[in-house]
Amino acid sequence: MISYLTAQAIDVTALAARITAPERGAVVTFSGLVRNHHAGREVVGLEYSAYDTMAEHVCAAIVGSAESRWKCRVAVQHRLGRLAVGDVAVAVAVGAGHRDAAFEAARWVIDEIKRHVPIWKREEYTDGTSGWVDPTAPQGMIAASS
Amino acid sequence: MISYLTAQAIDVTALAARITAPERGAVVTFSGLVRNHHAGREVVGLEYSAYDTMAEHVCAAIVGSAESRWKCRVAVQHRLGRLAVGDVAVAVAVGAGHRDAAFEAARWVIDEIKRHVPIWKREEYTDGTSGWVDPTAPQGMIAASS
Amino acid sequence: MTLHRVRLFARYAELFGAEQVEVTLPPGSRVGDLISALRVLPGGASLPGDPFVAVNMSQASAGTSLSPHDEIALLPPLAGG
Amino acid sequence: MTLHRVRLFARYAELFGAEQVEVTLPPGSRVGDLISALRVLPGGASLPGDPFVAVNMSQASAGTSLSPHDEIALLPPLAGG
Repeated sequence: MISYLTAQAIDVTALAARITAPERGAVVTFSGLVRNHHAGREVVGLEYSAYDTMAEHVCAAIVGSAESRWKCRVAVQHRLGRLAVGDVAVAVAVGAGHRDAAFEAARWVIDEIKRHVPIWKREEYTDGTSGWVDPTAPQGMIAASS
Repeated sequence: MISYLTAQAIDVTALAARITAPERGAVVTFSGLVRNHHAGREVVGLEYSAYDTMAEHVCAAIVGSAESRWKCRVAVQHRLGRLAVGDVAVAVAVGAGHRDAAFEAARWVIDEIKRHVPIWKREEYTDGTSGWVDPTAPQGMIAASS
Repeated sequence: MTLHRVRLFARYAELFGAEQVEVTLPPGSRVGDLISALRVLPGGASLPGDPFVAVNMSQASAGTSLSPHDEIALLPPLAGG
Repeated sequence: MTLHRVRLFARYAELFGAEQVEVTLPPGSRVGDLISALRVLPGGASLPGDPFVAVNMSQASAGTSLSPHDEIALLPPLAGG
């Protein structure tokens, strides 16, 4: 049973190794890193939390769909807990026979993860405040956190 | 002066590290590996050769175009010499502010490399024969090599 | 009447000051009824018009029926990736 | 007359049995003239109809003019990546 969520630093190389094989000549990886700015504010770090069981379930469904649609192998990891600027927050690796499939599947998987996996992010700013990120809000932000 | 051609094993992680920075939250890598089959034949290895000076020049132009078009950083390496099945033949790494740019630039760069960089590939098969690969030919093959 | 436990996450856990709240509803109630009941709890007035509810780890709509042992969760806007 | 050195790679180096050949052309000759001259060398008959010629590391067409010190190369179909 693979876990898609991890409290440890994500090793993109190890993730890619999982889906690499001699019959798959194209490997695409995507890594999402914690940026030092968001919505015009300077970010010092952030904290991810999740509805763990549902998040695992949704990740498994996304991976399964991509593997059957593009005849490829997919590996995914999403980090939880406190992260610093530059840390890998999420990584996707796809191995396929050809690059069309590898690029399309990787792009689709990260888009689906962002749309459907129940994970939340609280950003911490250089001024000492923090806020919950809401990608659906005009400024990408709901409200200051308690 | 960066060299885009290398006779050494390509380290995709090191390549990605070159283009990673706190303001670039999206990193996409593409690795092209030597597959164990091509055009219905079993491949045991291959040899890449290049018109070195022109290849370096064309790679630099592709990287420069992508960096300015997508406001990103791009790193590229292409292996030369003898390779075994599973070896990384070419790798592209793109770091950008967002994933749209990172995916598009990575895809464009590998397509341009395949179209314009003067590199040639002789495949060796399990039956002891070898042949020059011609992607423009119907079976992807010109003729047996001498 | 049926007691439903509702799991809360992230900003909603802060709004309600708890990781779980309990709501009692008549049998045959739907997700829309549950949301109405949540709105009158302390903190519930700040919920958006159409909050994301998951029932048994799948996205539900206002018309989704609730059964006594369903796993119900109220999810703030997702921000993974 | 001008002596032009033409670099050969991969399968073309095998065809001509050399990594470089020399061709003498009248001043003002173009890439098309060079290709015609290459076709009559030993091995040159197997060249495709419109081979890829690079002049000073840029793709040239049949009409590209040749100067005495140009770096000229005859390139088989590319197969990098």
